[in-house]
Amino acid sequence: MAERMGFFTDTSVCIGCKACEVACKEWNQLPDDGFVFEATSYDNTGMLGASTWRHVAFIEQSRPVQLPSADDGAEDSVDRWLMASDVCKHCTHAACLDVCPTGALFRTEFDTVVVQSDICNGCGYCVPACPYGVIDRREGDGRAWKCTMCYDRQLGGLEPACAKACPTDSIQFGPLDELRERAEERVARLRADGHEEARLYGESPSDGVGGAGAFFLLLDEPEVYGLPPDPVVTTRDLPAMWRWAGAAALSLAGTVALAFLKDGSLRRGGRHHRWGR
Amino acid sequence: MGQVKAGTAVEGRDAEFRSYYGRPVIKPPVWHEPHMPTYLYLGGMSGVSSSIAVMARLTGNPRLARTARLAAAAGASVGAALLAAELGRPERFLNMLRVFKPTSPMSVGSWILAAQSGLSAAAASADLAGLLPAAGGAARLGGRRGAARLRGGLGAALLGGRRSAALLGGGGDTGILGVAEDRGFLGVAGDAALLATALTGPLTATYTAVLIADTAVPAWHEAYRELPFLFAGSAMAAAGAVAMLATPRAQAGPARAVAAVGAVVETAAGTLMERRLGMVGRPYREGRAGRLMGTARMLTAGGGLLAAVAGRSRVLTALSGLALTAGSLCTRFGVLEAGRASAADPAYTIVPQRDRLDAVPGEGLQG
Amino acid sequence: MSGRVRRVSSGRARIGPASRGTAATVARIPHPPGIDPEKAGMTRVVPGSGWLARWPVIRQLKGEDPRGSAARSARTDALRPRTERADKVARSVCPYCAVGCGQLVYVEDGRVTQIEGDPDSPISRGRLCPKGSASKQLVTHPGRQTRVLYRRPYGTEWEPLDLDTAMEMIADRVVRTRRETWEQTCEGRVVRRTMGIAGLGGATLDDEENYLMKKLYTALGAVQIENQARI
Amino acid sequence: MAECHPVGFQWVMEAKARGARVFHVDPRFTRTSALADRYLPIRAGSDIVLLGALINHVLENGLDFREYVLAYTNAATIVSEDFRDTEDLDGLFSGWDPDTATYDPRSWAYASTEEQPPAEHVEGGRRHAEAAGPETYGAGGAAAHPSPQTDPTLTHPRCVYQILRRHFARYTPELVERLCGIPAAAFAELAEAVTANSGRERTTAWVYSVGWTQHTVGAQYIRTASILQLLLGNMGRPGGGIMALRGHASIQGSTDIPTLFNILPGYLAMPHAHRHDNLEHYLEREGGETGFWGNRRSYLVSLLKAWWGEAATEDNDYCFGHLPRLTGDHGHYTTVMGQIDGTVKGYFVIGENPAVGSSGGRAQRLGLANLDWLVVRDLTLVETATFWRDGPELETGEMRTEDIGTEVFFLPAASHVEKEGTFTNTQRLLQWREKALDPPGDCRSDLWFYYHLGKLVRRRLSDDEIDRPPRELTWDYPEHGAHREPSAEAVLREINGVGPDGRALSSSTQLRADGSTTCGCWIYCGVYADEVNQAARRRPRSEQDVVAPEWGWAWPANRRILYNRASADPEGRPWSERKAYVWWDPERGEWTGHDVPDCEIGKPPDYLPPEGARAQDALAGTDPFIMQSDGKGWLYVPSGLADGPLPAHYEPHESPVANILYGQRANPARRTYDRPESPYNRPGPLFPYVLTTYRLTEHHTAGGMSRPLAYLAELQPELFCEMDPRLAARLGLGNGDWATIVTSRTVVEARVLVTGRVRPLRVEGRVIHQIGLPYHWGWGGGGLVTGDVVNDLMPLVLDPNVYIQEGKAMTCDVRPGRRPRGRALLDLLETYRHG
Repeated sequence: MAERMGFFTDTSVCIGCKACEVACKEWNQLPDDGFVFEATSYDNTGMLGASTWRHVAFIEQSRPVQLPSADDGAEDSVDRWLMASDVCKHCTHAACLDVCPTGALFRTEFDTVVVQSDICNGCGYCVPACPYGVIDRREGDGRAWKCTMCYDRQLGGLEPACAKACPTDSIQFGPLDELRERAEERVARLRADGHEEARLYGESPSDGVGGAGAFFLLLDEPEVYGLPPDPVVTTRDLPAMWRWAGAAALSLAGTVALAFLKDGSLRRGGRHHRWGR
Repeated sequence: MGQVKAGTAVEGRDAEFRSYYGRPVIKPPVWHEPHMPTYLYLGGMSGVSSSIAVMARLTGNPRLARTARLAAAAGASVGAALLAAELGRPERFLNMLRVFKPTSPMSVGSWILAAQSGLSAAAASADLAGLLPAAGGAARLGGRRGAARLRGGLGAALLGGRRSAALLGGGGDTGILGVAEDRGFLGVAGDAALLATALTGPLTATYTAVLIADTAVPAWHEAYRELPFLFAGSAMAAAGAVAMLATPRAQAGPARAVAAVGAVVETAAGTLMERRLGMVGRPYREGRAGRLMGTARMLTAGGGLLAAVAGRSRVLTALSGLALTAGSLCTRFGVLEAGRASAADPAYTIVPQRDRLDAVPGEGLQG
Repeated sequence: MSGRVRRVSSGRARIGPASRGTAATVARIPHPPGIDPEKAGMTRVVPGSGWLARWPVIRQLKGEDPRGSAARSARTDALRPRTERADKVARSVCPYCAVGCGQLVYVEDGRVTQIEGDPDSPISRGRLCPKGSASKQLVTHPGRQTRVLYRRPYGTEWEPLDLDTAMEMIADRVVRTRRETWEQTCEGRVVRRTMGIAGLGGATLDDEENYLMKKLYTALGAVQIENQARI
Repeated sequence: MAECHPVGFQWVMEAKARGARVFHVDPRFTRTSALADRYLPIRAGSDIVLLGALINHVLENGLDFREYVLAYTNAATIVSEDFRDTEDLDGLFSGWDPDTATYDPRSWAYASTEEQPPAEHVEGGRRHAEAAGPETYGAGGAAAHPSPQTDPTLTHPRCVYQILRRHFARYTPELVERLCGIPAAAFAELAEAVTANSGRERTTAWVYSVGWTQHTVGAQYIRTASILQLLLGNMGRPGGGIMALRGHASIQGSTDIPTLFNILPGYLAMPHAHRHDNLEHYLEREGGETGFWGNRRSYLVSLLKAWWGEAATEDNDYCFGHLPRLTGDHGHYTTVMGQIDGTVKGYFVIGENPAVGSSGGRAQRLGLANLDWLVVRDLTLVETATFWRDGPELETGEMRTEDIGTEVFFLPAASHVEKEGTFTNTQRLLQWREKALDPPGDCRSDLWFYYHLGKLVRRRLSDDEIDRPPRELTWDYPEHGAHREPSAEAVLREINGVGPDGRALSSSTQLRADGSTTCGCWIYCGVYADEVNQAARRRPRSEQDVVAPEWGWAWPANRRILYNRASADPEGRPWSERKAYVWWDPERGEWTGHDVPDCEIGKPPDYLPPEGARAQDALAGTDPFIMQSDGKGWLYVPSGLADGPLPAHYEPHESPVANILYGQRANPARRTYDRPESPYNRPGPLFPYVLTTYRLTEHHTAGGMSRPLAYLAELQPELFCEMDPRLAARLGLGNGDWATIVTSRTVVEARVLVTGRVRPLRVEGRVIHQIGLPYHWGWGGGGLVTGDVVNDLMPLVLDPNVYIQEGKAMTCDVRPGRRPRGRALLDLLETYRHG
């Protein structure tokens, strides 16, 4: 296993240019997502999906603005425009990978999570399993798709297309440990500069997915960006689920058996049916 | 409806919460109607039918055993076909057996279903073959003898646990070997297969609860305790209904019992689930899912009550069986729809997570 | 294990050999230096590798990780960046805005297979905006016109036209219009020009192209020669 | 900048990370604002007020970099006593002629010295105003006395410094608040930051794009910034300057080697029929004898030799007579009027889409429809090629396909990877592109097209006198490949120039006026030095310093920062260690540093020009602005501008507010067209809102290179109109609804994007709502997405210096709902034009 590679997306320097979205599509030869005006700031992509592996969110925010001359609209005035490029988190404990029945999803030597398009049979199970709503099945194609962190490029020693294109280095690619250190420094710097709201998202190995391979520096609560505030890999509860299901299965078997036993019909032919009168 | 601004607080289901233009955080399940819910129904029905068949075989109720064998086989094979059709790439259905992944309920389920459909088909084929004039007598004879031999194993099975399940297999083998001489190979193999479904049947009926609970869909995941019982109850009701509909009333007593108990279990589990889930359980009570679940509740309760008295008349049997079947189907459609609705509304994802974070300061995000 | 996969530690990967050198043929390198494919877990030779032996469940039973190596397909094992197959890499410049970002244009079998930033550029450091990142689509998109079209006066439809014929026809019209509209004098002063021919150029023209345009137009006496730079 | 030059913006982010403060001034809160430290909303069209107030702040508080100002600018120069300021004449400068609506600039000149009459080369009247416009001077600058009267104490009432003080005295923070809508506190913060960050140790840079140029006072916007930067000592120094962010890959190159009517390559003026009878006459009148423009004879003769080769001799003025003559404005919009009037018969449109991309698209299309023939070369079928079958005038019934007589040739073009050649980027950097592959089908480079067209035309020439210029033209370039592509390198070498020895020249200082050298563009001389394509250099950035001199080639002489002599003090020492860039090395007796010094390398700082010196010899060792005839940065422009020696705030041609500074409302010298194709919005309540237009990151200009691309089109699929929530509420519009935007030119519809990023501003006590429209859409053009043409809304009104249209500030009305179709659209328009 090589070193674990990851993305650190520093949204505090994102300019919302969407180069990541396009560079990703060019490299991975993804289809377009349709041409729909969403009227959600400058975001006409909406969310990550089968054909969108990078998605730039745009959030217009108003804070109290003291503009004496503009008092006739100050309360509506946007003075903060958050932009953030979302991507597959390549979780340490990846639900999509856990639940994939075919092995199409697998963990690479870079500790990333990748779908093998020649294997995926489009069962769709990974889709609702992902706590971030990343992976999706492509209409017409039938298979599930998501960010591969440009696995093929990494195999050639290249960085992923989005990180390479990113004009302001908002998307950084590298060994995860290095990125985490860099991110800590960045947060400290931002806070020192008065940005108390700066925080990391997904970098902690103790979170519900065991830490993300792609983590973020955010300037507001995660849900503002469309991210779940406290995601948990669904398979964390899987042993319990099996126990409950096992209990149910046994109860079922027992109940059925009981239905026959109580019927007193261990005798051959069973003529007297207690429930049958 | 007006545009929801990004990042601004929105009046949510139970609390104010912030979201990204009201967009869902997670993806809704891609599974289609009627494929998936119908499969859930058929799988449950097949699984419990297998149990009924085994018990009927053991207790010497061949008529009921036959019905149940056939129902189990039909349910499993049609269900498997529906699942294949549900795939984005149906021609790659076999990839389901490419690996065995305990972390994937669908992988586990695929192996279970493969076993269940194969075994139940074998059991049913053997039984049907026994109807042929030449094999008939032998099969019937073998059936009786075999039943006696099987009791040992069954007892072990009732003790519960994995070890006894293994014992059951062993017991089965001996049983089959034991009767090998005095009945046709077909019959023996069929019985062996049937016996094996004593294991795969209940699993088939309940693994689907894990299948949907093991997702990020709040209404499913949070319900992982009750869902297996809900599904088990629903499956019992469904299988009992089919069995009593297709079996002469005189032999259908256990089926009616199974159906009635199933209805009780289903109703109880459903009620418990919705109560415990609280806000996340709302999708089960609202909208299309709510209507489906409500209808299911009525049909199941009615069908269950009728099942208790259905032995008295053909009409009652028919009413009860149909109500239970419809109820079970409604439950499956309702659960699917509730999952979809809970995935589509970011409140169900965000509010509980936010509450969790707020309840434990210092946990989760730093900052 | 470090060293087998090239570390990309700065957040900016060092690009492979393709970026160096001029637009010359790039050697086809099966694996980049530093990666031992076997040890990096990229290929797995299963003993007695028939179809069945490669069936992942079998590999799983032999102890491979069903969520990792056992699950890999042959296609996955063979995966490489397609830029490694390029016959040629041209060093180019983005055609959109005037920042002048460096681009590397990868060509394989006479087709552009990728355009991405040139990390050597002191201007762009390998980065591209969405338009620059879409450059390959600019060159290869299906809506691009590759044939001459002709609309005759008062015509209602396009007609096909041979390129050479079109050039001859255009030359005829230039010469004719120039003669017909020639102005030797204007307001009593010598002007030696034609006001009958005008030109408007975009600002994505090469300097050399602008030069020939200006030279030819001026020699023909056309003065209404304008450019996006005015707009 | 983040919106339209995202990759360039990385350096702003880099600077910010290193402590730079970033202010963003824009009518809208854009992606740039989002990353800036401070965002200042401004009413479109009021920038001179803001910049003027900054100048006033500097002057009144004595914050100018006095040593720099004294040594390097014309602050001390005494101006003619005939000069009258806008303060004296209520918005007009002296010399205004109301009959011709032009200025006679004679009174703007420097005070005369005894030996020399004032403004010797300046003519008066209308011709001059035309001439002062784009068709003369190029960028050569007007003549001014090399050593005029000065007052180094800066106290003389007629010295430039005092004139500036008086001129800008009323540009106060209060005025900024009243006219721009920028609160005084925000202004104070900006003023403090700009001045505190200027001086010996620090520099401030300004960055602009067409938000400054597309105004009737566009050139004066840049002038205002220049004055501020000169006063603060921010020109010619690292981290300083005024950066024009240009919007097209080689728009700088298209200006240097112009396909522009008024200039020849290297900013030499096109000859004018009424000013230039012959070469001598031309050289005499086109600027001063001093400074580097004093060598213009060498530049022009070398150009003529490059073009007409052996035919160009001293006896025939080097074929100067072959050059056609101008008689006035022959710019883009005037050409369109010529098309409508039928004087323009044939039109080449090369990689351009005026039917969508130019102002007042309806006039453009009327012009196209009245041509005899039209050649369009592009990658896709742009609207200019297809107007006859699907233009908006067909929908309204104003045109019918069957009635349009224009013969149209569409020739597909080669893309940037299918040909080789140079782009000149926004920093004057020439970068050679290698060819990746051959173009498909009939696609050819424009080089191919013009070369072969030239050959075909020359084959058709007669022995007539009028055919001499094309007949004698040098037109032999090596051809290669199956398509017989001419060699772009050979063309570049011709541009570079060749010496008497037949070798490529390495510097423009080698150019001779005796016909022994050739040079197609003197400022590009050196790009092929040593017979090496210097623009193709690609030494990786990791292997050189931050100046990266071995990546491409920057004109002139591979200098990366112009006028960098000013980065050192008059004695030639860096102003500070921090800001050291080039400096005089007394031991070696030459200039040295990180960049190519922008002065004669061996000229010591203490050099004083002898009496009667010419060209560069007339510049002192302390003069950094070597293209100016006096070597000084001009705070005050004694000649060369059509609309005054100083910037004054004028309202846009169409503005909802009066000009409270002067009785003169708009720029008096602005160019308007009094024609039915060019109607203007009448002032008043009919058009209550301010409209500004702009680009989005996801698209490119009129969309020809972005709308057909799925990956870009999906990101911004529809034309939208940004408006503030208050206006939206007043109009009953919700986010995502349709709105109709009306000017007297046309009516367009757009989806509504309600956003607090657009702020209503309180201007002159009134709340002014601004709306914004990106202009990337058209009805066709091979686009995957379509939309109405925003540029159709714009008025045909131009800056008088450069004839660029006012596209950034105009008035409009907004109506809820979609626009009417067909005839009803014209009816609605009528109500706005006359109702």
